[in-house]
Amino acid sequence: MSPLAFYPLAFVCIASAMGVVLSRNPVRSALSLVASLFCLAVFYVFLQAHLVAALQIIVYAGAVMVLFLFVITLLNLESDRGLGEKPVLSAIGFGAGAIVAGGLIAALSRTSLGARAVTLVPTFGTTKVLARQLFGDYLVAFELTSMLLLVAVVGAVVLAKRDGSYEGDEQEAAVPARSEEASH
Amino acid sequence: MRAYLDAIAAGYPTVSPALVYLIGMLAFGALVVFVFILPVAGITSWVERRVWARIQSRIGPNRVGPGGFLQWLADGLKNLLKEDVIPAAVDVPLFRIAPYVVVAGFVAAFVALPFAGSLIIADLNIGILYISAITSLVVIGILMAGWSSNNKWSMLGGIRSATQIICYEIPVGLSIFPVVLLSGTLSMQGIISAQGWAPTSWHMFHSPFLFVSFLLFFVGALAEGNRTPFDLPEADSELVAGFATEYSGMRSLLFFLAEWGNLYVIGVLVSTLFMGGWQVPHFTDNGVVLAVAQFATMFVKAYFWVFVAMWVRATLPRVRVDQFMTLCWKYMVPIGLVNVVGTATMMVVLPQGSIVLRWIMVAMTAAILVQFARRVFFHLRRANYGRLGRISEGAA
Amino acid sequence: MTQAINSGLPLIVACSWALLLIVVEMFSGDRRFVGVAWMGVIGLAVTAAMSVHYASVPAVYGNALALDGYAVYFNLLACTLGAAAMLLSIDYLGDAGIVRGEYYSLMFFAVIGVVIMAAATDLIVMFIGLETMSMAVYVLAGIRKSDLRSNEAALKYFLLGALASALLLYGVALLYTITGSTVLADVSKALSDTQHAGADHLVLLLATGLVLIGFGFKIAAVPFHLWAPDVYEGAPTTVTAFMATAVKAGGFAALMRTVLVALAPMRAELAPVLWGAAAVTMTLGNVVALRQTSLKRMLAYSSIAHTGYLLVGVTAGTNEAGSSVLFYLAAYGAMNIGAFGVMAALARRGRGCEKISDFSGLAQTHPAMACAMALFMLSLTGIPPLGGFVGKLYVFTAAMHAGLVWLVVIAALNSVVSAAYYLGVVRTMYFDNAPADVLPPARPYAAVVVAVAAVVTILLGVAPSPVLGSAARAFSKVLLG
Amino acid sequence: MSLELEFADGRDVFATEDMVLNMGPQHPSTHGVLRFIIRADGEVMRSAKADVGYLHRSIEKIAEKVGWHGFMPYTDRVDYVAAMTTNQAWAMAAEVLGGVTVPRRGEYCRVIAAELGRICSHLLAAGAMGMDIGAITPFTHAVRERELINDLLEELCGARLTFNYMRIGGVAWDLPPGFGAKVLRFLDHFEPYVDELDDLLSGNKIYIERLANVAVVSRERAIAYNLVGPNLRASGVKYDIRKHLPYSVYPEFDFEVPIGEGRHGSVGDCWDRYIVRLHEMRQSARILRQAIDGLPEGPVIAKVPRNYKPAAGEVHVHVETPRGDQSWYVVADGTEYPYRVHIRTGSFAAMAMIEELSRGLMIADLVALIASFDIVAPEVDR
Repeated sequence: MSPLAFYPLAFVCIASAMGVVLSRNPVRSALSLVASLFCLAVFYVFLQAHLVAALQIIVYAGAVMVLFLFVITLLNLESDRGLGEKPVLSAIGFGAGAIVAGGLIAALSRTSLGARAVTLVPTFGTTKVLARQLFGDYLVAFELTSMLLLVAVVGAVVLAKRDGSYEGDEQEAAVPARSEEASH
Repeated sequence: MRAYLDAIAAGYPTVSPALVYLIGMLAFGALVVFVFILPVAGITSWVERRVWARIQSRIGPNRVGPGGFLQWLADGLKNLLKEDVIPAAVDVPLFRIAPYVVVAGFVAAFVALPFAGSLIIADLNIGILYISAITSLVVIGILMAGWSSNNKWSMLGGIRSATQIICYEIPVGLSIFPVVLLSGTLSMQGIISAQGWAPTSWHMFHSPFLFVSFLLFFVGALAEGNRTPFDLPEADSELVAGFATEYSGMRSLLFFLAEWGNLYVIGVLVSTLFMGGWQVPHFTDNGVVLAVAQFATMFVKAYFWVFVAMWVRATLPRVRVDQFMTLCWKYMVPIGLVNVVGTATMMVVLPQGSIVLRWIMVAMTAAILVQFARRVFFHLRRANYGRLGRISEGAA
Repeated sequence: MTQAINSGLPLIVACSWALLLIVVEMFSGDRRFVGVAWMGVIGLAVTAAMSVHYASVPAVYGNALALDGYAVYFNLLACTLGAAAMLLSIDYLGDAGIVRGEYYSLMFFAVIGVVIMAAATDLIVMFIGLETMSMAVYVLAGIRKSDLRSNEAALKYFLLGALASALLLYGVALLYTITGSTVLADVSKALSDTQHAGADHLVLLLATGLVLIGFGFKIAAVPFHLWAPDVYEGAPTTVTAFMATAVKAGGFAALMRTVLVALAPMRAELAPVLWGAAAVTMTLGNVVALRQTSLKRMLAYSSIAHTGYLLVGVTAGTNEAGSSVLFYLAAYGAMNIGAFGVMAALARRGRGCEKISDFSGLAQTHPAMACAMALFMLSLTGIPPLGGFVGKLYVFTAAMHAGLVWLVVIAALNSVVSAAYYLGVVRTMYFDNAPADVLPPARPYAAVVVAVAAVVTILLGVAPSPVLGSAARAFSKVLLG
Repeated sequence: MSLELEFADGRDVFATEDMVLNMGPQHPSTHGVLRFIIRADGEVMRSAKADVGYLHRSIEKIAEKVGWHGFMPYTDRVDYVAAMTTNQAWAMAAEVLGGVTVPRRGEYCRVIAAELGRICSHLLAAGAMGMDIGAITPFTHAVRERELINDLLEELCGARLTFNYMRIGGVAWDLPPGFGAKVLRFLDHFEPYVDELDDLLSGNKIYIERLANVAVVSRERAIAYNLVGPNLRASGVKYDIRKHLPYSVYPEFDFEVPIGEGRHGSVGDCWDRYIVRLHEMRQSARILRQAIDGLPEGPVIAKVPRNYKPAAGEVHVHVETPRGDQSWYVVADGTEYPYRVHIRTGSFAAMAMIEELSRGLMIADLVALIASFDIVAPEVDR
């Protein structure tokens, strides 16, 4: 991969990642994250993992982040309202983050990982090879992940769905204007 | 495309082939954008207005150029020259960027769209997946526009639109699966090559599952393109102009450009996936003639679906948000899943497909179309427009 | 191939059963969901029976799962505890204002998560099991939506749990960069085959630390215990019972496999960390528990203390210690589910029955319940001849054999301290006067569960050998495999 | 460590906040200058409060200054979608006070004009209904037919919208020669067109889904809220001023009063309100045919003094406009100016009901609801 493409892209990627953390406006944070994820997808393309790149965009930039944006815009969060604003806490947070990040950078930059040779088979990153991995070596993890997602969906429904059958939910008791048939 | 560039590079050995590729690709890309995408989007807007006018017993734009054909240029110029109003309380950077993101998402889709057998900017091995991925940029742009406008109607429009696109991505994806299963590839050219020029060899008529897939895809594509009956984001009677409410001048134009251009993308996708794309009988060995014929075939097929989308828009009311979700999750997604499983089963039971089944499918489709046409003509006769003229004369 | 499918069969059946449970719940006309609860219990029984039947040693499905003795032991434990919690819930739920049939399917999923964690021989699968369990428990903790404390519990548990999962996953990723594998055995092999020095070693330490932190959150080890009291208090009592027993067992199952198998070559570096964690955890848990007036909070801190005792066994890391930890988990499960069961049996709407003072004079009004509660408290303290005593005895003995003398001394001192608050409950029940508004009679299902838990607690004390033997067999193969 | 569950100002962290939306005064679907203050939870409305008054022009007050004859053009502006019936109401009120009898041919001319106006108004209502639901074509088709009626009415009185056709004591001009034949020819064309509209629009699956069972007004609520006209009849109450408080020559005609039957949902839903208007167009066509067939000869206007001074007194007249019972309360004090005029209109009653109906509807339903009530903003505010 040409350094001419790599460095600008890396710069954009890191800058937008910084934007996620530093922006005071949650929508801008989320959009920075989208940009960052998009840059990652481009890196995958350079690494010959086209399918992963496409999935990265479809799943993260296309679906997950859109849902993030939904929630943020619907909640209409103005710049971090109410919560936080305790300088001690944010200082501790930044300190801890800096220590971990510093340690990792220090450690990873001097490891022997870079010296390892990587050989790419010609079929690397193709749909077929990826499918064989997913449905072969990682079958259990793959199938169980679908189970995990199902649990998450059931949980989300349980938490989000209103059940008007116990008190404290007066809104539901109000006469619905639409008839029963239509509302089901 | 690569072949042409290779030839050029071979002709001038002193120039580095990489440079030839770069310049060639950029030039071709620019050519596609300015000579194809912009006019197609513009002309589509004119066609749409004329088609509507006919359906609504009006005349439509008829002043600029022959039959009003140049109306799109006039409108485009007018919009470019108009003031680009940026309201006071908007989030200025996002507000400015949003239309570009939307247009970028839609133009980028053209990279993998086949125009003819040899005309494609890049025949990616993940072609169809790439298109569905890159068009998700449009969602981000729309959400940006909706939110940054600082207008609740815009925001509702943006949210509706994004909901719509990400929800319908699922049935659309599911309806692409059977085609991919049949073709064994994600590449656009590969999918076309797996079909032939004759309707009986189109994926659409492979089996009932594929036909249903085709219907799902078209409906889902309409929804993703924010077209009636799924034009909730721009529902003018509810949300004013949706996410584009605060936009004016050129930026507003860009949204419409993307919308009309998107129609063509939908058309190309439908004809690529289900209708044999640019496939023509091999009637000549002249590559250029063949390419032109293929291009024309693709264009006509794609434009047919563009026309159908216009027709639908002029005919149907708009669904409500909850009905829209019901349609997606309770009907289209399960049907899509059944289709995938059904096609896979078919492929195991009949690995080569069945030519009899294909003929039956074609015949049934033809029968349905004929019956439909008969009904249309029946109503046209009954509408009895003969008297209309006389009353007008009498009143004048 | 057949063997591969067979050994995965319990998990497949359990997952299908959980799906079935969701569907059945949807059509259940009964708002108490008794049928659903029973179906869940039967499903757990089937899962347990199948895992015993199909137990086999080798790892299956690309080295991702192994239905070895260790997994079977934890399967049985988790299924039993899950079934007990479900039976406790039958009467409790409606009264607590929880009318969600998904409750049972979520609990079932949580048990499946524990089962996966116990059987996983691959860090990715283990992580997925952990998440499956956690995801279900997050929701269960907050299922009482009208209750602000329940909401707080769920939110807090979710936020901290998500952070812990992220740290764990990061640790796993770093381990992968160093060792090139996520399969436990391969990781172990890679670590022992190559000497990692300098920066590589630092990365390895970071990775191990992150993994430990991730598991530390799940088992509520100090200093990652902060969520436990609030969540135990806020969650519905039956869910707390489940969390205190089955979830903790799952956490230990994963922790022990990871630490003792994958990270075995790093024993020297890990031992002091675990030593410190064990000592601090039990001391802090016991000291803070002394000051609690809420029984739920008290039991929460007591559970932190017990985590400390269990960590003593993990620190020792020998075969003997491992099997005694397994035994301890069983005993701890029985007595804790019993203690929470008593609370759930007596709780009525409007009267939380969560404060220690609520139990004043229980011996006069509910002699049987008071007796059972006293039994569990004594067992938790570690009074012979109950299950808790035997568990502690074996763990401490094993630790002594491994040379952890000072740790055992700390643990013993802690046990003495703990007597103060456990016996305080007994005193309140037997020597204080009953308040004017007497607690209502115990609920039938819960009473049965409490009775069984009491019997098991006694049995584990007087005749520990069958369980201990199976624990020893279960554990021996882990270290070999 | 305890997480704070409240913000500093005491709000619950978990509480969701309703979104307040301002629909109007400038909004494409508010049928004039209306404003609704919507509290919405996402797409679902908690309430939609109508804020009226943007089109208030003091028409009732103007009446006290311009005199009996002079007020006629202003009545056009009360409901500019169906000005003929408003004309008629004012003329009737003045005639009752002054004891003027309208010649029979004059009454027939009034009925012909009023019924043409009714068709006009209902066409617009049906078309706008489709438009608000998102079907753009029915509107242009309806407007095309409406144009033909406008041609006819233009021929009758020279105006296409604000007619100023009626006078105290009759109508301004007799029917032009051949007018009856033209109306019949129009009806021959128009009646099949109504069938076509019925075919194309009212049976459309999406259209039904959008309207059936939406904003159901029960018989009791309709009466309690004093709904009138098609809105009332859609709830199953057979009440039409032309039948039940007959005025003019309506008793001489044979026509039916369509009521809502709940064909696709419950009685009194939006679809019923739409279909009642469609049926009423057919009935109006029926009345028109009879009126033209039975058109008597004679003068079209009674002798009424230029300086009209009815005796002191008060009167309350009811007229069935396309939006229902429009009742005019007029007090005369014996001078050449009315002492007090008050108009009670159908749109106003419907407007009052929207707040109750909107609870639990979606924003898109509100648009359908406004359209189905056929609210005409100037009629609300006058």
